Amino acid sequence: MTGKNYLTDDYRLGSWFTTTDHKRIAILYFATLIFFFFIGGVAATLIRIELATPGPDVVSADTYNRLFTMHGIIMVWFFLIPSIPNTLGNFIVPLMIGARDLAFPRLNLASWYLFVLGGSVTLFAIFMGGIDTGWTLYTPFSTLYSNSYVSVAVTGIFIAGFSSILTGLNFIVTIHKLRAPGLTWYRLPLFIWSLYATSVILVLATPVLAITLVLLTAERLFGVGIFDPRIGGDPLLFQHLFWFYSHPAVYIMILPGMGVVNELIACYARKKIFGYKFVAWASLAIAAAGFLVWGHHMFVSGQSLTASLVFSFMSFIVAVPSAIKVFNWTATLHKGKIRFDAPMLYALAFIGLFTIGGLTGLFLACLAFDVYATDTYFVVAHFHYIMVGGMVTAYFGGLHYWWPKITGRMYPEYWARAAAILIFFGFNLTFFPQFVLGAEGMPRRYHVYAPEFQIWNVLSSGGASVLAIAYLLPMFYLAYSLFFGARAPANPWGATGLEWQTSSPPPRLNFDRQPVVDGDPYDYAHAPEPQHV
Amino acid sequence: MSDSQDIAEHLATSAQRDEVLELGMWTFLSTEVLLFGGLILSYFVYRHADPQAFLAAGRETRIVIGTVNTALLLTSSFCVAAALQAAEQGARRATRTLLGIAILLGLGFLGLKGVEYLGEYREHLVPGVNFARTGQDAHGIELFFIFYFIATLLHGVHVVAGIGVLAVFAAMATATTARSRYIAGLRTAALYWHFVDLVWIFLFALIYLPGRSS
Amino acid sequence: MSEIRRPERRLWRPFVDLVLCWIGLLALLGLTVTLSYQPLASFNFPVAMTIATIKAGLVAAIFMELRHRSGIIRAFAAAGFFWLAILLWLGLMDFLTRV
Amino acid sequence: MWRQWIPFWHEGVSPYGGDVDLLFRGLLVASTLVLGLLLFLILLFCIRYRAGNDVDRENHEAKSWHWEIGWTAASLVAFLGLFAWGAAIFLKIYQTPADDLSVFVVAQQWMWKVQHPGGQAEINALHMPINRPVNLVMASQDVIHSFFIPALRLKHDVVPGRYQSIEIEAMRPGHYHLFCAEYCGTDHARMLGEVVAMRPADYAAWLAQQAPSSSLAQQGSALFRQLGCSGCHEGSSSIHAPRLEGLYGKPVPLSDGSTVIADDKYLRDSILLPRSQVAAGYQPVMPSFEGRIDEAQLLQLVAYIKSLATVKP
Repeated sequence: MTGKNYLTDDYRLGSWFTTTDHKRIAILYFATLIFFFFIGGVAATLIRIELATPGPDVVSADTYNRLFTMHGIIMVWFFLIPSIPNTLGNFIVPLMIGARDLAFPRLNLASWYLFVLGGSVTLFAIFMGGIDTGWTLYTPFSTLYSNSYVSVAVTGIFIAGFSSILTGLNFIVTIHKLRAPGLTWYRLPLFIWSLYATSVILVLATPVLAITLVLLTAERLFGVGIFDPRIGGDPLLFQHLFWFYSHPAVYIMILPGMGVVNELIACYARKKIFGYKFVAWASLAIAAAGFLVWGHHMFVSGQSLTASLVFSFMSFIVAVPSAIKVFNWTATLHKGKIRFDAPMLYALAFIGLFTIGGLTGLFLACLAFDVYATDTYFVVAHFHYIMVGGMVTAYFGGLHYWWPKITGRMYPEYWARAAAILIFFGFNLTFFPQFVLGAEGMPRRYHVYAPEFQIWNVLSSGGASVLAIAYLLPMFYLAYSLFFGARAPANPWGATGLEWQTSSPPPRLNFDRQPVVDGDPYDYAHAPEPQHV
Repeated sequence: MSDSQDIAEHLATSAQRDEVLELGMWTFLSTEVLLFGGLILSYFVYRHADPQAFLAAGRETRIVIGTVNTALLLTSSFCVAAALQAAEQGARRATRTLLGIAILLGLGFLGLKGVEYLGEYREHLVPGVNFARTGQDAHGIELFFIFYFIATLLHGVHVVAGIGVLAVFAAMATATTARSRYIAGLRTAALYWHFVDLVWIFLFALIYLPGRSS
Repeated sequence: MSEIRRPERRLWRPFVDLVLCWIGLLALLGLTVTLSYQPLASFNFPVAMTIATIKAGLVAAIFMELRHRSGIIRAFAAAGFFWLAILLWLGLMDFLTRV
Repeated sequence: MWRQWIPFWHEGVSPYGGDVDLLFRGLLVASTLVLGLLLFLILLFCIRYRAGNDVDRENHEAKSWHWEIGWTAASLVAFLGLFAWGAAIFLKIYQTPADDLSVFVVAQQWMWKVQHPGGQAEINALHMPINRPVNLVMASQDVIHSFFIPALRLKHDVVPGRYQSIEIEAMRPGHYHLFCAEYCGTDHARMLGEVVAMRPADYAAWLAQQAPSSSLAQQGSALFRQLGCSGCHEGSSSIHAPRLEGLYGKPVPLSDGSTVIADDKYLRDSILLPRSQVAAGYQPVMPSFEGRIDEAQLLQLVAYIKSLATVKP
C-alpha cells in the first residue's frame, strides 16, 4: 500500500475534532453512539433486574420511572435514530455513489457537535436527577405534574433534533447532486434508496418535534399552557404533534436497517436483489405513507372514532411495502450461492425478527385488539422486535460487513458468528416472553406487578443477561481486530458497489480517480470471488 | 478557470456547487415549513374549538402595525430579489444599497413588533407574564395569544437571523474576489429571506384579519 | 480576473417583473385588509387565506425564481407544503369528527 | 396450573370478549402460517443453495413483476380483511352508551374513586351487576390515566378536562383486575383496583349494605347550597340566573345564537367555565368554580342537576 489513507492522513487529535472528512465524522459518531448505547443498556439492565420479581426490590418507584425514561430517551434519540445513518451512512454513502465527500462537509461536522451538545445536555439532566415522564413526554404530566428535569432533557432532545435535520439535508443533497457519472437512480444500491427515504423523514418530521418541544417547555417554564386542560387546551393535541414525528421516527430507525440488509443479502447470496425496483420504491412508499398512520398510537386516547378508523386503515396500507420487502429478500435467496459469513447471519436474523415485529404490528393496527393490547407489554415486545431485533441486528450486520473497509482490518470470523447466534437467541429469550405478558394484560411501565406475571418476567430477565453478554462480545473482538486483525484487501467479500473499488481504508478523498458507472447494481454474475484472509 | 479556488475540494464544478447550495436551501425551507406547521395545526384546532374567542382575540391585535409590518417585509423581500439581480449583472453598489435597505426594513419590522408587544403587555394580553382577561372568551383569547406570541417570536428569531445573513452579504457586496461564489451564496440567503416573508404573509392572515368584520 | 475592473458608474434598475410583483403584493395586502372589514360572514376566513396563498405564490414564483426552476426544485418547494397538508388534514380530522 | 400461563386461556367476560379472543386467535394463526412459510422457504433456500452445494442455479426467475403483483395484492387483500374485522368489533366495544345505570369514576394520582348514583362511594373497586350494561362516566383530576380491565378486553384513557363515557358489561361474576394503563407518575404501578361483577341479587344486597345516608344527587344538593349556587339558581333569588329544573337533556339557546344540549359535558363546562357558553338572555355574571371544587364534587353537582330533570320548573 502506498500513500496515506484517511486514518493516517493526520495523527494529531485536533485534526479529528476539526475534520470535515465524512469518514472521520462517521468514526466520531460511532464512538459517541457506543457511549450512549452503553448508558441506555445499563438502564435496561437495571430495569430487567428490578422486574425479575413482582415486588419492589432493587430500586424505588421513582428511580424505576427515571430508568425507563432514560432508557427510552437515550436509546431512541441518541442511539437508534442516528445509528445507521450517522455512522455507516456517513461513511458509506459518499463512497457508494462515488463522491469525494457529503455535499456539506462542514455542516456534517456541525451536526456531530450539535449531537454531542444535545447528548451532553440530556446527560446533564439525567445526572441532575433524571426525568420521569417516559420518552413520550405526555402532557399534562410532563408540563404540570412532573417534578423532574423535564425542561433540561427536552432541550437536549431539541438540540439533537437539529443534528438529525442537518444530516438528512446533507444526505438528500448529496444523493441528488454528487453521484458519479453514469450512476442513475436505478443503478443506485438499495442502501442509498433507503437512506434517501430516511432523510426525507428526518427533514420533514423532526421540525414538528422541535416545535412541539418548544410548546411543551413554554408551558412548563412560563405557564404558557397551550395543552393545559384548565384553559381549554387539549392534551390530545400534544399527542398528535408528538406522534406526527415519533411514528415516522420508527421508520427512521428501520429503513436504514432494511437498506443494510439489502446489501448483505445480495452480497452473500451473490445475486441481484429480487424485484430491485419494487424494493427501491417500497422504501419511499414507507417513508411517505409512514406519515399517515400516527394516530394508531391513540386508539384508546379519546380521539374520534372516525380518526381511529382512518388511522387503522392507513396502518394496514403502510404494512404492504414492508411485506413486499420481506418477500423479495426471501426470493433473492432462491437459486443464490449462499455463504454464511457473520454479516449474513445477522441479515437472516433480521428477516426473522423483523417479520415477527411486523406481524405483531398488524395485531396492533387491528383496532379491537389494540384496545386490549396497547400500553401493555405486547407493545413493548413489538417495538423491540422492530427496533432491536430489526435495527440493531442490521446495524451489527452492517458494521461487520463494512468493518474491513472502515478499519482496514478483518474481524475474527468465528467469534463474529458466535456473537450473531448468541444475540439471536438472547434477543428472543428476552422479548418473546413479553408478548405473552402483554397478551395476559400486564401494563407497561410497571415497577411492581401481579405475581401471576412473574414466570415470563423471569424468562425475559434471563434472556436479557444473555443478550447483554452477546452485545459486549463484538466490542472485545472488534477492538482486538483493530490491532491484531489481518490486513483487509480492497474487496474481501467480492462485493459489487463502488465502496469496494477503493482501497481499505479509503484515501482521504475516497477515490484516487473519479469512478464511472456503466451497469446495474448487484451485478454478482461478474463480481470477483470473495477472498478470505 | 477563474473560480477554481472558490470550489471546495469535494465538488467538481462551480455549477455543481450552485446546485448543491440551492437544493440544500430548499430542503432546509421544507423543514421550516413543518416547524411552523405544528403551530398552524394548534391554531386551527383551537380556532375550531372556540371560534368566537378567536374572532374576539383577532380584534385585539393591532392591525395598523400588522399591515405596515407586512408591507415592510414585502418591500424588503423585493429589495433582496432586486439585489440578487443587481449582483448577477455586476452592479455591486446597487447590490449593497438594496441589501442595506432590506436590512433597515427588517429592523423597522422588529422595532414595530416591539412596540406592539409593549402595547399588548400594557393591555394584559401576555399569557404567563401578564394576562388578565375575564369574560366569556378569556380562555380562548389566552390560547390565541399563546399562539400569537410563540409564532411571532419564532418568526422574529428568523428575521434576526436573516438580517445577520443579509448584513454579511451587504458587507461583501463590493469585495473584489470570488464573484460566482458570492452570487450563489446571495441567492441562497435571498431564498431564506423570501421564506421569512412568506411565513409572515400567512401569519398576518391568521393573526390580524379574524374578527374585523363584526 | 477580467470582471474586477468593470465600470461601476452606470445606474442599475431592477427588472420590470420584480417591480410589478412588488406592487401586486402591496395591492393584495390592501385588498385583504379591506375585505377583512366587509361582513362576508363565514367567507372572511377563506378569502383571507386565498389571498395569502396568492401572495405566497407570487413571492415563490417571482422573488424566489421558482418559475425559472426545474422540476426537482419545484418538487422540493412543494414537499414542505404537501406534508404540512398531511399534518393539518389528519390532525384536524380528529377534532372535526369528535362527538 | 400450566394453563394459567397460556394467554387468553380465560375467555373475556364482556359481551364482545369472545369476539376479541377470536380475533386474537385469527391473527395468531394467520401470522404463524405466514411466518412458518417464510422461515421454511428461507431454511430451504439456505440449505439447498448454500455455496458449497452443487445444484442447478440456472434460469432463476428473471421477470419478477408477476410475483410482485401477486404478493402485493395478496397482502393488501389480507390486510384489508383484518382491518374490517378489527374495526367491526371496535365499533361494538365503543358503542354509544345506553343511558342505563350510570356510575362515575374519578381517576387521580394514584387511585380510582367510584361513585354510584345511590351515593355509595368506593376506592379502587367497582362493584357492578352482571349482564347489565353500566355506563361509566369518567373524569381525571390531574393527568391522563387509562381505565383497563383485561378480563373485559376494554381500555380507555381518562383525559383531564373532559368526561369520557364508556359502556361496560360483564357476563360472569368474579373479581377482575383494574389497571391504570397510561403512565401517570410515581405510583402508576400501584394504581390498581378490582372490578367485582356480582349477580343482580348480590349487587342489590351490596348496594343496600353500603347505602350511605344520602344519594349522590342528595350530596350534590347539599353541595349546591353549601357553595351558594342556590342563591342565584333558585326561585326566590333576586339575581337573574337560569333555573335548573327540567334543564338536563334539553336544548339551551346560547347568547351567541347557537344551541347546545344540556348534557354532562355542558353542565361541567358551565360550572368550571361559566363564561364560555352563556345561556341566551342572561348576563355572564356567574363566577368560575374552577379550582374550588374537585372532580368528585363536580360529579355530585351534575348528578343533582340531572335529578332535577323531571321536576317541573
